[in-house]
Amino acid sequence: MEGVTEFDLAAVRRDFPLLSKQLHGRRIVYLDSGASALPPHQVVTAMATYQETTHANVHRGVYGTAEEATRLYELARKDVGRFLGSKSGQDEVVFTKNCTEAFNLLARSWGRANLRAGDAIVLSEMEHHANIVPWQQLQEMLGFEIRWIGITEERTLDLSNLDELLDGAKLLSITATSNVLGTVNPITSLAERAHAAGALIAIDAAQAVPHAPVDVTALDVDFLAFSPHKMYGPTGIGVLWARAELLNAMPPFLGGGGMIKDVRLDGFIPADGPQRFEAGTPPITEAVGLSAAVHYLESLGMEAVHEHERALTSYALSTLAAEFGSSISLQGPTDGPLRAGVLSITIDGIHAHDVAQILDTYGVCVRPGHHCAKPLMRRLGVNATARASFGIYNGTDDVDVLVEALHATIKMFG
Amino acid sequence: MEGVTEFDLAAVRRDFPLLSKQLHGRRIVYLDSGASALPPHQVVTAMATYQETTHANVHRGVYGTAEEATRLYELARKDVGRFLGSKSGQDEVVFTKNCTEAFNLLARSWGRANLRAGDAIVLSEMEHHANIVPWQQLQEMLGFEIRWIGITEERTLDLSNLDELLDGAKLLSITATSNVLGTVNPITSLAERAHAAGALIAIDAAQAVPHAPVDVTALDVDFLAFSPHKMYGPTGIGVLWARAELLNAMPPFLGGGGMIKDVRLDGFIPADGPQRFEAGTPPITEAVGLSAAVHYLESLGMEAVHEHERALTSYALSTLAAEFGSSISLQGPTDGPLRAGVLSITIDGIHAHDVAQILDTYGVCVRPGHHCAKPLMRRLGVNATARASFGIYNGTDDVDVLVEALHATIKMFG
Amino acid sequence: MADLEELYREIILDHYRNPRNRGELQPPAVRVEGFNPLCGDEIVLSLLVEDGTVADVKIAGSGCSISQSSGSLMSAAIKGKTVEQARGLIATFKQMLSLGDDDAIEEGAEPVPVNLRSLGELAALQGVVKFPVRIKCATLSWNTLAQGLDELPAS
Amino acid sequence: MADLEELYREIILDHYRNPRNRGELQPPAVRVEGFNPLCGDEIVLSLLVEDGTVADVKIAGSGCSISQSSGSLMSAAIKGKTVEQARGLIATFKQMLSLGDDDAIEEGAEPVPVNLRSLGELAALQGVVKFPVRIKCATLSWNTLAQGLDELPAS
Ligand SMILES: Cc1ncc(COP(=O)(O)O)c(C=O)c1O
Ligand SMILES: Cc1ncc(COP(=O)(O)O)c(C=O)c1O
Repeated sequence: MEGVTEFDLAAVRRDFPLLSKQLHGRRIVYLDSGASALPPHQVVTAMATYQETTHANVHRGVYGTAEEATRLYELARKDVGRFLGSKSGQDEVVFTKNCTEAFNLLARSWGRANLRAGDAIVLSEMEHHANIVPWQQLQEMLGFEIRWIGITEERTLDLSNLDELLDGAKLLSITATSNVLGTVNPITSLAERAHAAGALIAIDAAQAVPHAPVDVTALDVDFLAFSPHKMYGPTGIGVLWARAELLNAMPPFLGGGGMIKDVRLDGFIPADGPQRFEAGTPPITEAVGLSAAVHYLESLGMEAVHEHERALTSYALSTLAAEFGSSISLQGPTDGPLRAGVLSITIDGIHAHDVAQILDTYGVCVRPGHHCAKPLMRRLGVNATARASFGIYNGTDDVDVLVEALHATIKMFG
Repeated sequence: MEGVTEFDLAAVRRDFPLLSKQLHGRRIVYLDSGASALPPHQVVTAMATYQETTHANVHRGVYGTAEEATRLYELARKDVGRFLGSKSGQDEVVFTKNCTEAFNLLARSWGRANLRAGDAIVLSEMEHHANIVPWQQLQEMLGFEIRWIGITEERTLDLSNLDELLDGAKLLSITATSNVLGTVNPITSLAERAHAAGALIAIDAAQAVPHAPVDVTALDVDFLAFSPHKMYGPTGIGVLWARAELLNAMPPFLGGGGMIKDVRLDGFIPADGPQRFEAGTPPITEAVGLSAAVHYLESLGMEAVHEHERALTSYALSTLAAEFGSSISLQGPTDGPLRAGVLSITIDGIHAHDVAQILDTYGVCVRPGHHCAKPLMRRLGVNATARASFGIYNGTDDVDVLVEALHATIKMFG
Repeated sequence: MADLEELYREIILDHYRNPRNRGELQPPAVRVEGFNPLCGDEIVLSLLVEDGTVADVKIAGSGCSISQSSGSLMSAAIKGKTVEQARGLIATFKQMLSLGDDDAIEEGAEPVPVNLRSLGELAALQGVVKFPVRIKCATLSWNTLAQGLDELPAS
Repeated sequence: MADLEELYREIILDHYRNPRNRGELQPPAVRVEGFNPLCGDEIVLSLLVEDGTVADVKIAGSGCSISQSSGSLMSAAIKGKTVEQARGLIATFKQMLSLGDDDAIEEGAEPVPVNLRSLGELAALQGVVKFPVRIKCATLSWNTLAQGLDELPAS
């Protein structure tokens, strides 16, 4: 990735070792970045190098490699903070195990401390299970109300009754970009309306952060969660960003070493700052990999990434429409600036599972299923879609192979 | 690591890239495996290769690499199960983010479901915070009693009142090997006595699994937790093993994708088996690394590992005694088969932090502090120790450098 | 790809497009739901057993060609059979699909010979073995049947 | 190692072995506890301020040579100083130790010139800069002092 000024697809692809592999004798067409993105060699190498030259546990050692490991781990917090436009990553970035744990932390720490029977929070019907189940589990314990923003026929949020839903609510927790529909939600205005109603706003940025600039200060949100493995980083690590004032007031979540100031037989005193939420040995190697992913994306420029994927999405939407007309359906809004690169395909009479299976033989990797969004699937009236989702390494040639493979699928089952 | 039949220290060392690095111009003497072990190149390479040739999200994709990723992830469960002597790893091994999360899971799933005000559990005063704080947090919610097994002057468990402590208790949760004292606890007999009293037994095997054969069937324990990063595997993953009947009866812990059968707006149905406890994208790359660590240790043979470290520990204990007499103290039992390779050093008038700092300049990596065992430190009457802990790559030459560096420390502060 | 053609044999596609014994039965038939959480496939099995024999069976639900054709093939295979025969079929069918199982391979176990002829048309599902993720699709209706047989009122 | 000798200067070892102003004061002195959770170091600061001046100060607690000598050096430095001067000293001391900070380096900020002479003996702690993990040891007593000054009863 040297010397890329504009978005140079060929150069980007060379950074991803897996793309030079074959699948069933064909070029691999990876269209499953929405589930997990491939890591570039920069990330793989950063992790391997850390493991081979530096590894030590963090936060307590005074010897050379332990100091360096601690420095790298804390630097990752700053890198993520900067990437998100946070003013002080070191005070606001908590490393979890994945995006899902970030929502569990939010629910069981902030939620437990702030929600009572009679209170309400607002979610949307297009949420991923990660932003549903933790609230349902908490609801079972505390008995507050969960209100749902519906979905229009255009597959966008139905905001017609938002004032009503927000009335008296304490939190709006909502996805920035739908992992099924590709709908990009209007976070700035949602944040404004939530705050005006006296509610906080948390956003699920798992499908947003890898694809477009996200700035927590500009968006004026209170909490944000995402998954490094969806932004070309490693598995085994997740991120919760929270405004420092809020984070400082939150009680601990998981208990153990590292999150305490003191432990006695009769109780403990929790630590301050992000550490309060990081019990036990943290994902150190993974934080190093995440830093590398942040640097990688910064070197490409998130504006350039966004433009590239926007153009590709437009190409895909128009090509699929032209090639298949109404014989395949896409669950999502029509093309436009608020349409992300997620194509949820359904074909009458052919189950998504079968579609994906046949696509595989063409080297095309898509994901069939409910995409951890069962309430949304019920709302859409489908039990599964075959989802193709774009990453920085995808190009129009990938869409062309997808089209070829879809034709073959329809022919086989026709 | 080809062709090692007996324990071949030189060959083992060649597997650890970090050991060929220098620290302050000296050979690195890594004596901090108790905090985190170094990963051999086999582990690093397995992870990098997985990332570069296979990576995909698990459990839902049908395309080639997703199938392979799923297979490798589930294989890791079996590898760990086999390593622990479990009859069905695929039903009994849950991947968490670290050993600490494993105890949180145990407390908030099994504990929440089974403990009430009036109940009691038994811990020991030599526990790591990971096996204390989660129970204290749960105690705050539920109000049961925590009873403590004390510590003798010989730095072993004081079992004189065990019957009393176990009387009516529901769980004995105890460390197999102390991370501060090096005390190896008599788990088989503790399990027998716990069961006889009608209690279950959970063991913290973080400091046991990397150093000696551990067989859950032979030990007849009910739960076991450990940390892969302490057994030459990666960070970002932990293990809870639980007997299948117990695991199947436990309610979910974290909520999100992957741990459900169904989600509706008004509630969810949890999945069966280990998956119920694995919300969100699991540590896939890390599971691959863990498999490699298991294979690596299996190729050495855990009996051989144990013998090597036992001999080294004996050498260290007798050498330190001969060199320093009473001018340094070791917090732990005297030498013998129940003495693990953990040396907690205190020197009158020199703080552990300073000891560790000076040792660093000799390339010697030890850890100063309370080692996440503050109740134990209070019991010992010290506020910190400088802990040297052994791994498979340590030899008597490492002990000799330690001795040299300790002499220099005493001279400097003398 | 040869494997793919093995998976999607004509007979499977036929049972997918034209499922046999489609529908639900009223009580006293036993009704059992099977569910594959990974892909959302559902099977609703209605089972009427009289005098130890499967007098009638109906299949509802929705899912992929493998899960649905497997249900259809199963319904045709068990109708008129005794409960014991149905249980035998479950075992044989599962054996056919578990030959490629990691467990068996790892432990160097000898593959158990399956009498494919005894499976009749069901043998068409053998191609699934090459697609480990799809084995759950193929076995869904069979696990549901096993559950249904367990839930039969004691006669 | 030159760095190590910079860290453990003679004056630091002297203050560690022979801490000045050791002990605790009775009320009306303000008593504040400082705690470094990473290493368990503790500082107990007793502060008696009269007419805006630090009339007396005592230090108790336990910890490493850096945290304890820093406390001792601090006590000697602030005794007799005004509250304002003490605050100034906190700022200058922290500035001395933050020159090597990642933040400053990363953002290419110009190092703020610190008047080391104004620190007197305290300048001996400058060697800590090369040991980032130990900076928390050196600043423990100063953070405790800052807290103590904040907690002074309004006069
Ligand atoms: C005995 C013991 N238990 C639990 C832990 C916690 O392990 P982790 O930090 O990986 O969660 C450790 C390691 O620090 C330990 O030594
Ligand atoms: C919108 C959205 N939120 C949350 C998640 C959960 O992320 P993870 O599985 O990494 O916890 C995902 C990914 O599946 C997602 O697409």
